[in-house]
Amino acid sequence: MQPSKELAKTIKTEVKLGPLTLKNPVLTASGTYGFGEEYAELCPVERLGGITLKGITPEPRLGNPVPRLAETPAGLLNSVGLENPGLKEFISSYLPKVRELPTAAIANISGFSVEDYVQMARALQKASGLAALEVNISCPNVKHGGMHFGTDPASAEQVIAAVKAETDLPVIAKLSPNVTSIVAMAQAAARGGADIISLINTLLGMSIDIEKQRPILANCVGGLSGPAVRPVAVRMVWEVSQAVDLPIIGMGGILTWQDAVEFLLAGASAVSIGTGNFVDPCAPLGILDGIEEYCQRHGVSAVSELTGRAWKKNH
Amino acid sequence: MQPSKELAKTIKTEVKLGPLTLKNPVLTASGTYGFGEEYAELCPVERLGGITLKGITPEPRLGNPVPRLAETPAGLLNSVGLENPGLKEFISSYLPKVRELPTAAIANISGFSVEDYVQMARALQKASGLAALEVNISCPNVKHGGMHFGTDPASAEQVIAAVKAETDLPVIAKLSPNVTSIVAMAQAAARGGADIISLINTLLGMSIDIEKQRPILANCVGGLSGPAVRPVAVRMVWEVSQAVDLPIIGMGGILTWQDAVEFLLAGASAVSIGTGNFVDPCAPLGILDGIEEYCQRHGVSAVSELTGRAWKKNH
Amino acid sequence: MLLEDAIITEHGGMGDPQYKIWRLVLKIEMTKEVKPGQFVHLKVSTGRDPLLRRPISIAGIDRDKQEITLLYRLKGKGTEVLTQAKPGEKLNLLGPLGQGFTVPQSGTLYLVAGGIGIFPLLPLAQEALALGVTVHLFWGGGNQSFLESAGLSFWQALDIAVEVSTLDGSMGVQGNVLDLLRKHELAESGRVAVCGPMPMMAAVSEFFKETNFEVEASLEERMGCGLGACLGCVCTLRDEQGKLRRGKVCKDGPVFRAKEVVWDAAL
Amino acid sequence: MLLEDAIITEHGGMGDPQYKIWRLVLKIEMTKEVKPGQFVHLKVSTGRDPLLRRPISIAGIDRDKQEITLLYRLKGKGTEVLTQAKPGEKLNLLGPLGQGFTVPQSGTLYLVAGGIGIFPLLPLAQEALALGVTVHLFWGGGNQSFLESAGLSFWQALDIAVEVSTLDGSMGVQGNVLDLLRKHELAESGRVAVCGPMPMMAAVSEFFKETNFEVEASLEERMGCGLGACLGCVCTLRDEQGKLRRGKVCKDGPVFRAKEVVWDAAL
Ligand SMILES: Cc1cc2nc3c(=O)[nH]c(=O)nc-3n(C[C@H](O)[C@H](O)[C@H](O)COP(=O)(O)OP(=O)(O)OC[C@H]3O[C@@H](n4cnc5c(N)ncnc54)[C@H](O)[C@@H]3O)c2cc1C
Ligand SMILES: Cc1cc2nc3c(=O)[nH]c(=O)nc-3n(C[C@H](O)[C@H](O)[C@H](O)COP(=O)(O)OP(=O)(O)OC[C@H]3O[C@@H](n4cnc5c(N)ncnc54)[C@H](O)[C@@H]3O)c2cc1C
Ligand SMILES: Cc1cc2nc3c(=O)[nH]c(=O)nc-3n(C[C@H](O)[C@H](O)[C@H](O)COP(=O)(O)O)c2cc1C
Ligand SMILES: Cc1cc2nc3c(=O)[nH]c(=O)nc-3n(C[C@H](O)[C@H](O)[C@H](O)COP(=O)(O)O)c2cc1C
Ligand code: FES
Ligand code: FES
Repeated sequence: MQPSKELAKTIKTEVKLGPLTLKNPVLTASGTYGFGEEYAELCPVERLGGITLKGITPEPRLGNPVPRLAETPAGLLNSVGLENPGLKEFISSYLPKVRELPTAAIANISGFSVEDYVQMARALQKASGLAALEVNISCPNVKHGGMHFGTDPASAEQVIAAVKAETDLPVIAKLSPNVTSIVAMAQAAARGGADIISLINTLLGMSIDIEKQRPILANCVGGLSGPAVRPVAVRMVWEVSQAVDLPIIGMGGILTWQDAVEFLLAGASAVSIGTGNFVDPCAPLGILDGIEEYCQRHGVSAVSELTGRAWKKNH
Repeated sequence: MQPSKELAKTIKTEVKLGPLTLKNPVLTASGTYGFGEEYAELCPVERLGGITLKGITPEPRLGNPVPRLAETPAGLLNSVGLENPGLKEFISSYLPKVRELPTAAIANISGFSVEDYVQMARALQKASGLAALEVNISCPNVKHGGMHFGTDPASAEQVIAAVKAETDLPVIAKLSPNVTSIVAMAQAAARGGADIISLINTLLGMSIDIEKQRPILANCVGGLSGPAVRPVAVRMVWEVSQAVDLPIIGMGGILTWQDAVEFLLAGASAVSIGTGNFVDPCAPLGILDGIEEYCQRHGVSAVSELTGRAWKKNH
Repeated sequence: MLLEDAIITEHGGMGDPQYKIWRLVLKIEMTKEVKPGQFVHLKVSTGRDPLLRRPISIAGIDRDKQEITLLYRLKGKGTEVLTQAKPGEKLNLLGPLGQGFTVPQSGTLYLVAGGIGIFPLLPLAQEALALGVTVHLFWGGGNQSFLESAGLSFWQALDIAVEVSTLDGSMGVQGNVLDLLRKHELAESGRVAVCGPMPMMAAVSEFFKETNFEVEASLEERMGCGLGACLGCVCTLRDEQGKLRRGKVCKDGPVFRAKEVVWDAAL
Repeated sequence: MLLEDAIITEHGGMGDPQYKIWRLVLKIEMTKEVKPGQFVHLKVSTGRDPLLRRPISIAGIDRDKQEITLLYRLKGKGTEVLTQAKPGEKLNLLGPLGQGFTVPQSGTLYLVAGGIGIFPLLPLAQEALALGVTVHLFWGGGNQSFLESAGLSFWQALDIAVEVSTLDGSMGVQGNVLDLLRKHELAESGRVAVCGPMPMMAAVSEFFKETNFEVEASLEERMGCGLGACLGCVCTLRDEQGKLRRGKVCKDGPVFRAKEVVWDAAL
């Protein structure tokens, strides 16, 4: 294997996801990377294709009580419950620093009504210094929360269309895997005007403390992420990429470059690393290097050529 | 901890699941335990609460091509594709031996039309020497297969009702987790007249061979089982047990007695071990001993008292 | 803060095996930076199960040898895997993390420990002593054998007052560490560093409420990132105006001003 | 068949490290039962990742010492974890599993191996030799260094004819094992035991089709249970009437009559 620095010259890492151009396909996932500063000392931000920021809501939220985390076999349950400073504070205290990040910053918005989403979309524009807006219609943690938008195609279409009408930013629809048909949800998002699909959010799960005889999470149920869910995520990327003509950001259990390549071959144009950062804070760098070396080895000159190779007939 | 032999005298292990009485709550899962003979040398059949037999269909099936298995982080993808000898051969060659099994034998039936299920239900009765009939409406492996029954409540109700009308055996509805609302599916099964609910079947997943750039499984997608899916399974048992007034057989990722207790506390009346047998062929025995010791330690005199303890208010 | 593969120089059980306490000495690069009360986030396995890192307090700092000591109790799967690591092998470590204790420059420092809450306190005692602070340890445990297994001799070797309580009365005052504190004639003012189970820390905080002591408590919570990014590890704080906010145990803590902490976790 | 915790008596790399071949000797109880061509199903980790057992052929049987030898190539995650097991430690093992080769009582036995397909053949050679059978090995590998690393000396120590081919011509005939067979003047009749990659076994089966040799092939397939219960490991067989059926590699095999095997996996 060649040293990665040399490769960087030869492999084209830039990827275009509709209106969103990223310098490379390796992003970090919302809720796992704060507002972009926490990992900077360990993982140079400028090497990342982009950072998806912690999800925000119109009003500040304290989120759920602890315990918020429970480890499961090769997985992690979380019920953070959308703790965030709220839209106003995000704009005044965080956005100035976010604008300075030397990579694409993607805001992630969650709401409890169409109006919530509209309010945030209106406030977040290209002029805000963001690269895109990810619409989380799938957060499974909040009672009476985003879940409804994420499991009903008509609602999903409605909320995406409403957001799209308000912002000039590329709109990413982030889908929940807790549905009978992920393709139906992706098609709804496409009808709503989404520019990009991202998936998967977490699978609804739970874990019980058998000595205390109650759920480990204070919120009882939480969202499952990490390597355990990867086969489900890859399957959904595979299905959606063949059914819907929108670029996909694939995520769910990526720890290594091999995992990332799996998503690209399944049909993703970029990948996002979430829980993997907790295991290895430098994971995104190793993944980017690994993808480039893989391209080199397979005689591929641009990372974008990998997208969907596992199902595309001619390559 | 006390030696298990002594405990067996003091803890009541018998569980009643509606019309089905099991000597203890530890079953083996369909498709992982053949027709009950394969493990006998390692795991004495008479110690098991019951054996769920490999799924059968009206006609013999060769199943899917290989590879049929792919290991994933803490999980296993399979696409056996319902290979089985067919109803006739099952009755003539296997049932005579099944009748002799010193434990409850549960047949598992899969079909591609309501008529398929009816045909099998008609042929399998109490007089066949079976203890119950598990209706697999959820096998995700077969194209145009059971999936439809397993994801649409009305179809599920219809097929369960049709089976119930034909057999005098207790009817177990085995649910697929690949749905937006597992509660809606369980309610449909209840309306159809199911005596017992079993869940979960496998989660639809896939894994890609990045060097060959194609899915590992010949069938592309497969069903995910093993510890990776346990949090999803426990969550579904938790939800269904609180919403539907039917006994539940819980399964999905059980390897140890701790895992099994988690399912009981979540609301299951019995548990089934599938993939866990591959890891430890004696797993069911250790699980039964562990459950008994747990009861002892927690001052519980009957295993049945554990059911739903994680959500029931007064215990 | 660094991510590094630390080499294990010593590793083994400590004291009576029934208490399952282990001592792990690591050769690392970042000893200079380490402050008392900080912790490291350890990768205990190379596989994906257990998946997450495990937070362990820094229980000893040797800047000359570039070594840190960790003391831990075997609890579940993660610490069990950790016990199998052998001297000479490497462990991937993220740290030092978090804000440590305030090291007083003079006056009196009370260290109040419950059980294995003793572990992060030794480096604080050593730094304070070096500055001429009067250090006083109050430590409650189950019995004498536990206290000895959890490193009592390290403390007895220091030039400080060591008072202990045991639930069974086998050593020191019979009772818990609160009983011990109540028996003690308090100094006029000073600092308190407390570490132990949440209810114990809440009680100690309450105990010093009306005094001139400034209490700092080292909290524990399940952690994901260890860096303040995932919001998995929060505690609840109440500022002087009574407004609630979350603190990140990994980044804003693990040490917090005790009077700000809302001890009731139901929020 | 037994489930037992076998004690590792020897374990280490064999030959040139680039071929990543390891030799593992285990003290077990069930040596009496073992037949040439059978395999064991090994639990390589105590955690849940990797989850499944790994099937490895029995490459040596020492009934006096109650030991079996396994030879394996480091391939992926499972075999990588396995390399870390140390002598003195225990490995949980299920076996011996499957139906082995037919051991001829007289006449000629050809052993045909491709690459590491050599591993399960040694016990068969030894048993056949002990019965007075004429044994002849045909073994194809990449080059001399590979053959030496994969245990050529074990074979040279036997009283049998050993013929090899190498792709680079560094030893024996240049080419693959088929080229080697073609150069050989066949005996009138006898038995053939073949193990190697599927296409190679298909070609060998084809090669002997019109002869009086009865060919047995040892197949490989991904396994779940190892006991015939999960139907994960099937191969496709065609009986004399042309009817297709599945065979379980773990239970009905891994050794099958080559002429029954449908080598095209697309069914
Ligand atoms: C800042 C900090 C410092 C700590 N310092 C020490 C120390 O010096 N010595 C010591 O013995 N222990 C210490 N702990 C506790 C230690 O992290 C846990 O005992 C350990 O994580 C248990 O892991 P396990 O896999 O053995 O247990 P399991 O119960 O199997 O762990 C399951 C999950 O819960 C988490 N978890 C379980 N208990 C705790 C806990 N008490 N605190 C945080 N997470 C927990 C684990 O990290 C893991 O993610 C500290 C915790 C924190 C937060
Ligand atoms: C009956 C039988 C006997 C065998 N004997 C030997 C032997 O003596 N020496 C030896 O080096 N290898 C042998 N193999 C192959 C050996 O089982 C695989 O190389 C090993 O399982 C790879 O595991 P891994 O985790 O390192 O690789 P990975 O590729 O990471 O494994 C992923 C999964 O695929 C399975 N798998 C991958 N390759 C194979 C394969 N070739 N056959 C079956 N399953 C596979 C693994 O078991 C695992 O479930 C035998 C296989 C069978 C079926
Ligand atoms: C602690 C935590 C917090 C998360 N918060 C959010 C969030 O605020 N908004 C969102 O869209 N997804 C959130 N997610 C989901 C992740 O962005 C990602 O979709 C999911 O974790 C799967 O990827 P992974 O397996 O790489 O973590 C969160 C995940 C974790 C683990
Ligand atoms: C190899 C394999 C074959 C299976 N075949 C069937 C089947 O025929 N019918 C059925 O209802 N479920 C089948 N299942 C699903 C299991 O019965 C069980 O629901 C699932 O595997 C989850 O449990 P586990 O994680 O303990 O394996 C199969 C599972 C596996 C792994
Ligand atoms: S552990 Fe992630 S914020 Fe503290
Ligand atoms: S591995 Fe299960 S049938 Fe062969």
